[in-house]
Amino acid sequence: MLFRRIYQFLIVYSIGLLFLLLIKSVLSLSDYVIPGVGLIIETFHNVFDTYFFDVMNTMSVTVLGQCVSIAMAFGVGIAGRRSSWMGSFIKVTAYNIQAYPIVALAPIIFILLGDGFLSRLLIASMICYFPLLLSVLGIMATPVVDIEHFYIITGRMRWQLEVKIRAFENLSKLTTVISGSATLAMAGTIVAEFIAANAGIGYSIRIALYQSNLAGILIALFMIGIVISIYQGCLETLGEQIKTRWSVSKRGNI
Amino acid sequence: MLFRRIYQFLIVYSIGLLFLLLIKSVLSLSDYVIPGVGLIIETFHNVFDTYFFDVMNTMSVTVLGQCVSIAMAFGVGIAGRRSSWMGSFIKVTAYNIQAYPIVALAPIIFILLGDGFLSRLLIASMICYFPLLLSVLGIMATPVVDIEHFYIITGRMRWQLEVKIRAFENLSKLTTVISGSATLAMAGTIVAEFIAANAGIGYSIRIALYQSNLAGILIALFMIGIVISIYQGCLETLGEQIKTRWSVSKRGNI
Amino acid sequence: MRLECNNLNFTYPDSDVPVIKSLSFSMETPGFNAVFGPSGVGKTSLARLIAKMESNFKGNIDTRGMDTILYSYNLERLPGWSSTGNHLDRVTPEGKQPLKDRLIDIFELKNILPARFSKLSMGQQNRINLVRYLLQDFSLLIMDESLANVDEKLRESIILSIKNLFADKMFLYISHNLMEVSGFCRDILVFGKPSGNKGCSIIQGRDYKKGYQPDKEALDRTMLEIMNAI
Amino acid sequence: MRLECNNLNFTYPDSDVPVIKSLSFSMETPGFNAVFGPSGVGKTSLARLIAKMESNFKGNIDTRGMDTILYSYNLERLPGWSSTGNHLDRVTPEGKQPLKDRLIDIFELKNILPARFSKLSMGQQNRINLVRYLLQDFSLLIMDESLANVDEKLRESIILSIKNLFADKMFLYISHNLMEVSGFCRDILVFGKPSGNKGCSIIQGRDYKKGYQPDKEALDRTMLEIMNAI
Amino acid sequence: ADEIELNYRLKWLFNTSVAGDIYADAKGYFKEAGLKVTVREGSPEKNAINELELGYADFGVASADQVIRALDKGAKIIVLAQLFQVNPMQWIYRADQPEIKTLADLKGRNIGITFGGNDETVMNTIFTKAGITKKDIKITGVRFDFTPFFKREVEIWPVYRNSQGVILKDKLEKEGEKVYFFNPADFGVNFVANSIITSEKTWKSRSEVVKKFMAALLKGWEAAMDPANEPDVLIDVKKRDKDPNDELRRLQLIATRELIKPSASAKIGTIDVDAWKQTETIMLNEKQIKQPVHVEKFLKN
Ligand SMILES: Nc1ncnc2c1ncn2[C@@H]1O[C@H](COP(=O)(O)OP(=O)(O)OP(=O)(O)O)[C@@H](O)[C@H]1O
Ligand SMILES: Nc1ncnc2c1ncn2[C@@H]1O[C@H](COP(=O)(O)OP(=O)(O)OP(=O)(O)O)[C@@H](O)[C@H]1O
Ligand SMILES: [Mg+2]
Ligand SMILES: [Mg+2]
Repeated sequence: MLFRRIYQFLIVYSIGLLFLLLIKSVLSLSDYVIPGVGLIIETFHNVFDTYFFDVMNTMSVTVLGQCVSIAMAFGVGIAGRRSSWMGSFIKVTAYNIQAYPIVALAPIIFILLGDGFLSRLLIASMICYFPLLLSVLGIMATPVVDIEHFYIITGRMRWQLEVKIRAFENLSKLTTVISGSATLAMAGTIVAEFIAANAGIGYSIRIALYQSNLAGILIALFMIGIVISIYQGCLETLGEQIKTRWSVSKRGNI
Repeated sequence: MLFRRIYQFLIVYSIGLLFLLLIKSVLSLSDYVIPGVGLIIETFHNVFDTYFFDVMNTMSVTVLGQCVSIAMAFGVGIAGRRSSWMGSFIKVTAYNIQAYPIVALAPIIFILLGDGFLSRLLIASMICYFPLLLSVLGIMATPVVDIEHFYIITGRMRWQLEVKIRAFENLSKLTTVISGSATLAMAGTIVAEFIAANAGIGYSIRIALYQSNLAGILIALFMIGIVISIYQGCLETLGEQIKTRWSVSKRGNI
Repeated sequence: MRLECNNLNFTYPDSDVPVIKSLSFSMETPGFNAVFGPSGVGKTSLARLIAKMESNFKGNIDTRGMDTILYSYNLERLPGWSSTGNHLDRVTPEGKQPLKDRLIDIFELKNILPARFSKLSMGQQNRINLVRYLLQDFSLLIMDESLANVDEKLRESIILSIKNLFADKMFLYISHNLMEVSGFCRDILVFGKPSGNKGCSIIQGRDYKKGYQPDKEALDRTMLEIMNAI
Repeated sequence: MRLECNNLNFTYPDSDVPVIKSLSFSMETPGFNAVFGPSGVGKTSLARLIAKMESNFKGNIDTRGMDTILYSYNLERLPGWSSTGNHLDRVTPEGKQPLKDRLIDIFELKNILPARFSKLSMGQQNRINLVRYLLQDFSLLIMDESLANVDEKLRESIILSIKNLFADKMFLYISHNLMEVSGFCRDILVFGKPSGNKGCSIIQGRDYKKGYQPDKEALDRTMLEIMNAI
Repeated sequence: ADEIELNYRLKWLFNTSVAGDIYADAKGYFKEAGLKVTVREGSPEKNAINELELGYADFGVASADQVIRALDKGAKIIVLAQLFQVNPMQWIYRADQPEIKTLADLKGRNIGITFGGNDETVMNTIFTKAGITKKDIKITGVRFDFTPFFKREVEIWPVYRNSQGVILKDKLEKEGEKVYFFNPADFGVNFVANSIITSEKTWKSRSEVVKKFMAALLKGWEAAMDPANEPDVLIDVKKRDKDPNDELRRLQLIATRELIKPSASAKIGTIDVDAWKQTETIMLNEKQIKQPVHVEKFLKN
């Protein structure tokens, strides 16, 4: 599973790179538009160490950011699952904040929180949480009548139980979304670093862009891809384990 | 429904604004850091016309971008729903591209597509499609055994039918995600404009940001919020209608 | 105390064919009573009305004196995150442990308590579901085909035990098994075919108790009476 | 042509109790045959094995000469996006329209064809589901409680019509209704209680055809024989 | 002894154009003055003026247009020194294009402008000055990557002379292309760039600290701009800057020196009051501020 992810990533990356190089040679673009193989390899040697630590740094924020966003998504999703006034109010709030591009909100965030670790984490989680929220909302708002009936009619239904039932019935959807959202957490962290400019691979990308160093960017993308593949592979394995542990009800399978 | 969305947005926005003004007065900050009411109103008069057309411009790309991303999400989601090698390869590709922050991909996109309308549309759809993809993947990968059994055992199952069954059974989840993703399409378009800098509200935000014109940003956020509320209200109404038209099976409801 | 309906009319919101038309009947409580009739005649609909799960009906349903009305049906499922035994424990009210053990015995569920719900056979699923309802406090329990997938012998012993253990409660048993209904139930509400114009009537069943002597002739008479009412 | 199992053994992957233990039997085909036994004894499991829906069993199942084996059960649902009538049309093979109309008649489904599946009563759902299976080409159709929620009278007329219309096909009828199984089926595979050590046996049912004369004594004898085998 | 803790917010990322700031820190000039200064990078989203007001920073770097805009909106800030004597905001173009000898040579060209950036302000001023209208030229919006310039879609592209300018020049030279730079100051448009600022409050109530800080900082800049220290400076910059290319950094340092200390006699940090006044006038003309702010009142060298 994990290895498959990695070599599949390598294939994807190679195809992308070959495509770029093809364009370069077809349009006979110079090295400063699209770097040649030599330049890429040279850059790789130069920046590998730095970028490696940058990506690791980013990764640590990513993991944390994802945890925060899972918590946020479930918090908002659970609070907003009802079609009551309050539920829809919470949804409107969550949706509207999301419609605001982070670049517009960033100045306000920096005013409120300064530019330390906290801002970076907040931006990362904000980018990552919304897709999670959408799924969680969809799942939490759909009753599982056959299971819930007993608890409702006997007056035993609590919101925790409702959430648990709906989450469990949609466990495979949830694990798909959660492990998939790792990539978003990564992208979010990178954007945060890009804006907040003090550490991580996003910061390095910003510098590379500023220096018009496309080779550097390609290598950064490579490192990001490798690391995210590993992380996601791990998450998926974890997800599988949780599913077997909790022994997903194969409904309808009689 | 629609009106509720709008006035709920107004409440949210007012709360946010009051909060900022509170900070301003408590820390006695100048208009440069946080604009006062007077400056905001003045700016509003000055920029309303421009921003209004900008938002409309953005909106048109948003709608198109959302359509593209729905198509992309379903395409990839359907192609990647199987746990086969190809399915997982498609997923890896989709996930990895997503892990790349758009700021890093943008140069490559611009090289390939130039910086016109197409790039803007592509970036908007790329930001919007991923959350959709996650949900679609989750839904498409979960069999509905009780319904599918007949078609499988009689050899009538085609992928179109499978997709239709799973989509229909999860219609309310899908409409939640699709109408929710409107905000992402909007955010995506704005980011694209922010980067590609030639039109739309994202472009105006960028200028306001360069000039430290927080009042301008706040007004842009206001316009974005209003427009997105209306758009989303419409989508939700549409979603409800589709649901009643298709007469969602309330399973378990006997 | 009685269950009474007066001139009840009900049509599903998105339909224009009335499901229940000017239905009036009354049943004494307590007792093991039944609702019987052809498929699609409105038994489930009536049950849901009595359990207050549907509104928008016309006429009146009198359930005075019955605090808790429970409705159970045969498609219900238990959550999958732990064993059925665990779930049973969690919903057993304080002090009903002995009753629980009794019921597990009667329903022959001992062996399946460690299993997850989704791994059970259909009859096992039906039985474990019914047991958790019986453990609750209720005045009236509606069993909508709750034992549909259980074999006849076990079903008989379950019904007799329920009647014995819960003599002060009211039950509404919905089943398609004519002999069972005729034999074990007291008041049987029989729905006539919608096409015919027989309407509804209450017919007295044999109301067998534990250790009963089957009286074949009387039973046949009741069965005939019911068939004629349809 | 026959359906034959030899020394069949089956255990679910995540369980350690075998569900089917050295089961051997054979049934002539065509015919309306049955599988009978207490709840949880393994009827559904056997059916799924025969229909090739489970693998990993030991022993051998011989279904030579039977191209198409269909398995239907009573929890199946039709998709919700159009009426049941529409769905039925879509799965009716070329040239079977007359059969479809016949079956709709027999199953008393005319009125519900315009309705969505989710709006039907349980018995209606069961019937519409079974009809679509009967419209397919098959050599063996397994009906796992497929008529569980249908009233007895209608069930009887359905079974008799099926036997009449599909005389050259094989059926495996799984039901908990002893009298029905004894009366209408030919070869009855009876599962003994897992606790006892009766094993499995094939018992001859009365195999009533349309217009049959109920022979009460013979039927009682068959029923007794089956009860003893359990 | 207790060191006084201070935060110093730069305008942009660590690179050679902040060599003096880095050097003052690295060589311990702040420490010698009894200060413990944390030097922080900046970006468009994080600006020093906000941070001064919010108390996140004690000193900062801001460009003149930022300062004037903030004064217009009632911010209370003081300019302590002007780092760039020549604005590094210039335009690059290829040498195979006609050289820009007079402003009229701009006509008919495709010029890159960052909408909302101060290059737009400067270029507009140039247009006004030369009587060029929008019809005479083609303007293209610039974003952060240089592809349109590389692909010759845009001829004249805005860059920071001492950082991007050096990089682009190097890249193009590797492909055998020569470049020129168009510097508005050569045509009489003096628009001030980065300056050291602090809040009025700090300036008034902690004048000792301000003095110490400025002395240490300018000492750092003087030392960093001394060609004799070049190898040493490059080593310290490299520690903060991530670019592995040492040669580029050296070229950047040379370019920076020419902007910070155009002649050997020039004193680093000198405030060119006339240039500030011109900057204010330009902004007033461009309607970037509503009324005169009299920026000269806030220049305290
Ligand atoms: N997926 C599964 N995994 C493990 N055990 C299972 C699974 N499905 C069924 N079983 C067990 O196998 C046994 C036989 O189940 P099966 O469904 O075949 O019974 P059945 O004869 O059809 O019963 P019923 O009449 O109640 O439907 C039961 O004890 C059941 O708990
Ligand atoms: N949600 C619904 N909306 C519209 N019509 C419905 C709905 N549910 C049931 N019906 C219709 O109402 C009638 C009565 O249904 P009901 O489920 O009460 O029958 P029943 O007597 O329980 O039948 P069965 O024995 O088959 O379960 C049926 O004709 C059915 O099609
Ligand atoms: Mg019913
Ligand atoms: Mg079964």
